[in-house]
Amino acid sequence: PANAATYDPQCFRAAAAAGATVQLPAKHGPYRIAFANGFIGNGWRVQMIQTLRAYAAQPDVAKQIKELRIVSVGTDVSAQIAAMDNFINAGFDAILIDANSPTAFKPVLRRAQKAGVLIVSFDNTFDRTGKETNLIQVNQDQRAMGQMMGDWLNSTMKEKKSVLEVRGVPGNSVDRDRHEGFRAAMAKDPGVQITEVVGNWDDGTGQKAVADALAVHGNFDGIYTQGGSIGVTHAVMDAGKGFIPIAGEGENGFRKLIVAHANDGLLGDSAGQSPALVAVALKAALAALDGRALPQEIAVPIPEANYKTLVAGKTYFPDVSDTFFAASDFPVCSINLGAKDILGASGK
Amino acid sequence: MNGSDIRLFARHNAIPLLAGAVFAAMFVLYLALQPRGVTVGTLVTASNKGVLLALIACAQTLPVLTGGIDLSVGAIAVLANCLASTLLGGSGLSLVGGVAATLAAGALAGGFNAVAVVWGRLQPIIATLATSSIFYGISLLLRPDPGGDINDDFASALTGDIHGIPTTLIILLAVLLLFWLPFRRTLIGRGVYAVGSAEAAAYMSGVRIARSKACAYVLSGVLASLAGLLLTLIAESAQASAIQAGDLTLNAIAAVVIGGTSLFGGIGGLVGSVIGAFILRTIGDLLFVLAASPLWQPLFQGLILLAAVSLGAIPLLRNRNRLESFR
Amino acid sequence: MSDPVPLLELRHVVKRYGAVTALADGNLACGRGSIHAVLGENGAGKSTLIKVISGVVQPDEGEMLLDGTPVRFSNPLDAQARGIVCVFQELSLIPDLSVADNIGLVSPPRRFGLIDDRAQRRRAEQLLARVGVEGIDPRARVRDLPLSRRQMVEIAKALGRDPKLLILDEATSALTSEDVGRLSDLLLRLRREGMCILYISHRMHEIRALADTCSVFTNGRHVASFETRAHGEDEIVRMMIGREVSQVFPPRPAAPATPLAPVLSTHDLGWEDRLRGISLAVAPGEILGLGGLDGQGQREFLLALFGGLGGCTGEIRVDGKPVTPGSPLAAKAAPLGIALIPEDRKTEGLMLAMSVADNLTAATLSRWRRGPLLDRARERSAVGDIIRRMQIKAVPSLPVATLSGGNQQKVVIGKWLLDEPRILLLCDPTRGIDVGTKQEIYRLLRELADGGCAILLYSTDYHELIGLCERVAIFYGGRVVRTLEGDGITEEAIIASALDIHPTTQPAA
Amino acid sequence: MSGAPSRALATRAALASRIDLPLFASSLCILAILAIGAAFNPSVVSPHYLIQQLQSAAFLGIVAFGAMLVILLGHIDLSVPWTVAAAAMVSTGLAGQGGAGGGGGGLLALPIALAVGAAIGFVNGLGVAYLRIPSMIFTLGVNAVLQGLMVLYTGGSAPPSTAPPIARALSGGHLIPGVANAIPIWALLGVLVTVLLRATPFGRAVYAIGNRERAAYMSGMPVRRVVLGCFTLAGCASALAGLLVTGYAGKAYQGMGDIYLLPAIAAVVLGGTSIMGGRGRTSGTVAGTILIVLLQSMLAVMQMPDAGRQIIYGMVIFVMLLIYGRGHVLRT
Ligand SMILES: Nc1ncnc2c1ncn2[C@@H]1O[C@H](COP(=O)(O)OP(=O)(O)OP(=O)(O)O)[C@@H](O)[C@H]1O
Ligand SMILES: Nc1ncnc2c1ncn2[C@@H]1O[C@H](COP(=O)(O)OP(=O)(O)OP(=O)(O)O)[C@@H](O)[C@H]1O
Ligand SMILES: [Mg+2]
Ligand SMILES: [Mg+2]
Repeated sequence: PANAATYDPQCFRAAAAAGATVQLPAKHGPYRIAFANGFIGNGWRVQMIQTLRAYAAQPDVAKQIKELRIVSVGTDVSAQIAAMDNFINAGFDAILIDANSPTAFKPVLRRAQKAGVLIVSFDNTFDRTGKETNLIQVNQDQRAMGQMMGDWLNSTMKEKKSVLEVRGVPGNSVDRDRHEGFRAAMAKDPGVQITEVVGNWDDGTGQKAVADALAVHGNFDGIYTQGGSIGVTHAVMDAGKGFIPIAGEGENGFRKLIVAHANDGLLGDSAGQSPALVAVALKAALAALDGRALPQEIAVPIPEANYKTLVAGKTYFPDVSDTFFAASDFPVCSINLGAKDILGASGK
Repeated sequence: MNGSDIRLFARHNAIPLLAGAVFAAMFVLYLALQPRGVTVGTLVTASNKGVLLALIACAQTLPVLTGGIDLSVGAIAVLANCLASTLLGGSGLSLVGGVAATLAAGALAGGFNAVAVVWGRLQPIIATLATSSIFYGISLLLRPDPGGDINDDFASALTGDIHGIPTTLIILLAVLLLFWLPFRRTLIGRGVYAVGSAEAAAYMSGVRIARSKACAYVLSGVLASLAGLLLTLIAESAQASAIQAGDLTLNAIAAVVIGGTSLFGGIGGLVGSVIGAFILRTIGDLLFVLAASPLWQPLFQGLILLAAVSLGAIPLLRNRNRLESFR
Repeated sequence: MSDPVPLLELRHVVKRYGAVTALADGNLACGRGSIHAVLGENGAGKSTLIKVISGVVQPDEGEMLLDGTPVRFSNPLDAQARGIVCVFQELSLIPDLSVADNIGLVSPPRRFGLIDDRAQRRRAEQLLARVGVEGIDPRARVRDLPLSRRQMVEIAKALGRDPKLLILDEATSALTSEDVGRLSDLLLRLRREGMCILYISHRMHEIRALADTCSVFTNGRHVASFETRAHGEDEIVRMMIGREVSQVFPPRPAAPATPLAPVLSTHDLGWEDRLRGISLAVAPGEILGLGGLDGQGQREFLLALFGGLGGCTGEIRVDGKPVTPGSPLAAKAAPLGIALIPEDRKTEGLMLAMSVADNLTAATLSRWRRGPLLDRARERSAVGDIIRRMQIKAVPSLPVATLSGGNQQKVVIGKWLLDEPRILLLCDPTRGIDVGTKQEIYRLLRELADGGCAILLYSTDYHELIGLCERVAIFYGGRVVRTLEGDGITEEAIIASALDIHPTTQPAA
Repeated sequence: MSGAPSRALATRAALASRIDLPLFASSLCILAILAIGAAFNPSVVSPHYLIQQLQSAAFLGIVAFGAMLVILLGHIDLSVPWTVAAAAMVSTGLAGQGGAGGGGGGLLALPIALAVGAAIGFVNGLGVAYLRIPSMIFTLGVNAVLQGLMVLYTGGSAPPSTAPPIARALSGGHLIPGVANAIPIWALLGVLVTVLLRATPFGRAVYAIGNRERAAYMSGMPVRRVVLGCFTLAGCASALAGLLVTGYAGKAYQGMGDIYLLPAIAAVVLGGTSIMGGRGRTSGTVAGTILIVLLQSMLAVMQMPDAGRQIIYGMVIFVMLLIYGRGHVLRT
């Protein structure tokens, strides 16, 4: 029932039909928005921050924002909690967060709630307790993503005897969710033997792990990798045993490889976490501050493209760096940022 | 204290005093730039994250004073974090038991390091590198997925304030006053310095070397687990994160050096390391109040860290006897 | 032996290090109220004997009796508990702790289980006064004290443990004659109070002045024990090294008819508050002595010449041209050709774990190069030559740590001889070296000087200055207070100038 | 000293130098790992798998050579992660496909990478040798600064990151059929490092400084320049590894160096180099590298859960160190 009542359901789609909604007393803009980022030392995070700044600079968004303050605190959980406390103490209206831990923010969420500050978490979101009234979470459904990749592999693999699963960083909730979704999809066909290696979402690590697995286990019928897809693809190419279907992340370079080798048998599916999630999060924050009702758990559509559907300049960019994450826009949310907009954001 | 006492004290504690002044300046600047003025909340926030790193830095200081190093302090804190997250759900006695068990686990981990370094005669830097891997593995076993159930009244009380004074700051002061000051004046405590300064001479003099060294590692484990406990209370949960462990370990080493403890052992102390930890934490706070451009922040942080650790080089640059700068 | 039951008795004690037998047959008996000297060449096993007695190492065979009952110590603490306290040759002070902390290191006065700082400082003051060095501030860091002060602190520390048996292993090697005098008085007083003292030194005159009995060791074996007066100095030396040491110092050559132009001179050289306007000159073939109390700037002076000190004022001239050596590297290089034999061979002279050969060629690596690579064959033959020339008892491929102190010192000197320096600076080169080796070193220095090398020699042993030098510059408070020449170099003159007393009987030089 | 004990000492030393315990022990351990792996899955001893391990070992091994130079001095270089990444990213950015110097197969990438690595190492060396800041902490700071610079670099311009052809050729090409070029490059570097350490004045100075820096200085060795040189070479080694990894993975990216720091140090130490400096050999480092790579790979191949992998990895290093420690006690 929630869906019908919430604002812009096209963009802000509830993750679960019966999920909770959030509606705050309307405030008057322009607003002071903060972003408590954690780690910044990888391409995804840098692109995400660039996307945020590019989106916030768009005229109709910019006029709703009085101040946008961004800090990156590194990987330490306590530092990120402190950054949020600082923002709360400094009287910001809403805080965006890409959390270092799914569980560590319960206390600071309570404090935010007391202070009437809206929290919008995205990408690495929280495990909710159910009591939060000031929290909106924006994410792609990680479990669904894993499941989607599993289903795609199931439908694409020629034979279905053995599959290689390349996992992410151990102990991380995204890794857990995608893994569970993937396994749920694969469980439909109990005959498949799944081999698991850890790739840490890193190209070098993933490539080594896949190369070793290929050398020791012979060939696989398909691979699902949560990240480091370029490295994984190179491992398959280096093994010289021919291409197999690979379901991977959203790196531009992976998509370029798929396009280049689709005819040789590299059947690839690419779906991944979009750095533009941050723009959806900002949009949601502004809407909620305006007093609109939003689902508490917003499931952003998963930007998926496979060897049949990839389009140059739209879902992949031949002239742009491999490390760019190609899924950079969400048309349903009127977030239409191309590679140019994002890469130009540092000009200011 | 008369004049010459003060002069001697200043000469022997030049770096910690300098670091203290730097910290005071940074923190005053931070408070002055607070958009909404200084509140108890501001202080509690600064204290909570500062004390966490300060405790790890204290844990790191003891082995460093013996001339060793403990690269597993972060992993022990994470291990304690994971363990505590399963033990601190109850109330009353079970809470006390949970705290005790966590600290005991820290002591055990520290004891393992002690055995390796003291009786196994392994080089501390590499032995603790190996044990940190082991401790992290155990953390993953204890908590394969992030989570945990913590008594939130207990957590709020310990991460809040008492009459406007942050509770964590009181805990830190208690560690310094009730543990460190007396410890330095025990035979074992002085042994820690003696061993770090000149191990062979200490042995010849009849200092109980093994006992002092072992004690340094065990106490380091306890302090690290105290930090892990605090992390559990701040986050009301746990995550077996190798990154977090590495981050804490390296920051702690930086804090120790900034605080004037010599990495060669024998010189320094917990107070300096605490100041060093607070300096490191204030860097991030300053970037916040100064609203630095997000892409420039990591570079600023790195440069300030580099500058801060270079403070320790000033006395050496002044040194006119060139020999002194070669070991 | 007059005492029926000696305080300490060792019977046929053996100590092996792997294949090396450091102590083959250690026998010793010493009673209360006596000073017992242990004599022997470098490597004779004296230190090993001491280490066994004081619990640093455990003997492989033999027995040790304390008050007639067999004992076995598993560490130094055990021995200390039984009243055996040792002042080790390698100092056992903790550089980063204060003097008071060091003196009270293991058994400080305590209150409520914690160390009582004030009481500890008082006790340190008392003990320092007892050894006669009231001037040392008990709060000062040991690191900041000169070596000679540290040795006095070390002795005070040992006394603080109320020893029944006090062992001094070359504890006087770095002391100035003034300190030695004070220490002798103290030791004689302690003997009267009933303490037993084991005294190891390579300085014969000290032993003659102090010891009641002597035990001589060679090659790890006890060869004789006797009343000190029973044998003359020459006899004792013969027992130690198995040959005659006829003339300790080589004869001085006649002074050249026309004085040569100085190769090295300093003009008003200053550094911090340790060197104040030093002007000295040394000519080729000359051995210029630096004397005075320890720590009056002699070391700093040599270090300044060798490029070890930054921010010097004044001028250094080599061959009349002003130079500013910025590092030892610059000092040793071609136009200057300076070499320094440093004070502490273990930390400044040698890479202990590296081989004798590698140490010997460490200062001259660029000489053994062919193209970018080292010419091993040439290097090896140079090492062989220098080992033969200096009679170093060593296997070139073994770590230099396995050599006895005297041979280690020869390696340090040999390293610089390979560089054929024009100017040789020596900082107390015979510290802890036995008579025989000393003699060889003296002969070598004279040989070098005759070959045209200019030598500056700092020594804490004034016999050396008297025996070797043409001129001796006496340092006091960072200045040269007097320069003694020729026959004016006497014990009395050196001591008087060292204390900056101006004797009226002698006109100033 | 009499003749007999010195002869005995000489034989003992000769024996000790002939049986290099760390090399011996790590080789045994490598064989044991292979045997256990083969029992689990026979294809582990296939030439294909083994050559693949050697290729991975080459990347780590090149970093480890650099780490060894620095560790022999008694120092440590914690800036490896971002030196690897920075050299790779800057060189691909400038000379990769689409970069300014992209012509000619991106040949310029090699000199650019080496120059970046050398510059970083030079800065490390300046801080350690001239400012006398402890290397552990100075290189840590430099690592943080490099991270900041790379965030700015990628954020500011999104430089090209596709591996230039020269990187692909260096790392994955096959001059010797069936053997990736990275392996002969590693071997060649091994020979060069051995010659540098064993047969040049520079190498002798490295050991001397590691043994006792002050004595080396007082012997008139160019201590600071040697320290500077070692850090610079270490920077070059990391940079070369960065370029090879770029060629292997097909792109340069942030964080690509993270997995090399601690394993490189572990490899050096398992190879018998004393972490305090002054003692160690190239052959040991090679063995240590292979041991680490094989252990990591085998644990992954055997489907060991991550907790178990961490514990076993730590335990193996631990036990090996204990064995070396015992050997050392026996020798002295
Ligand atoms: N740790 C050791 N390892 C091997 N050999 C040793 C060791 N310590 C001593 N030795 C051997 O024992 C012999 C005796 O050494 P010791 O130190 O007792 O001589 P010393 O009489 O004190 O000489 P010096 O006059 O130089 O002090 C040495 O020649 C050496 O060969
Ligand atoms: N590792 C070793 N192997 C063999 N012999 C050793 C070893 N270490 C020390 N020694 C021997 O131990 C003896 C004592 O060593 P030490 O370091 O005490 O020299 P030293 O007594 O200071 O020399 P000196 O008294 O002449 O100054 C030396 O004579 C040396 O031969
Ligand atoms: Mg001796
Ligand atoms: Mg000796």
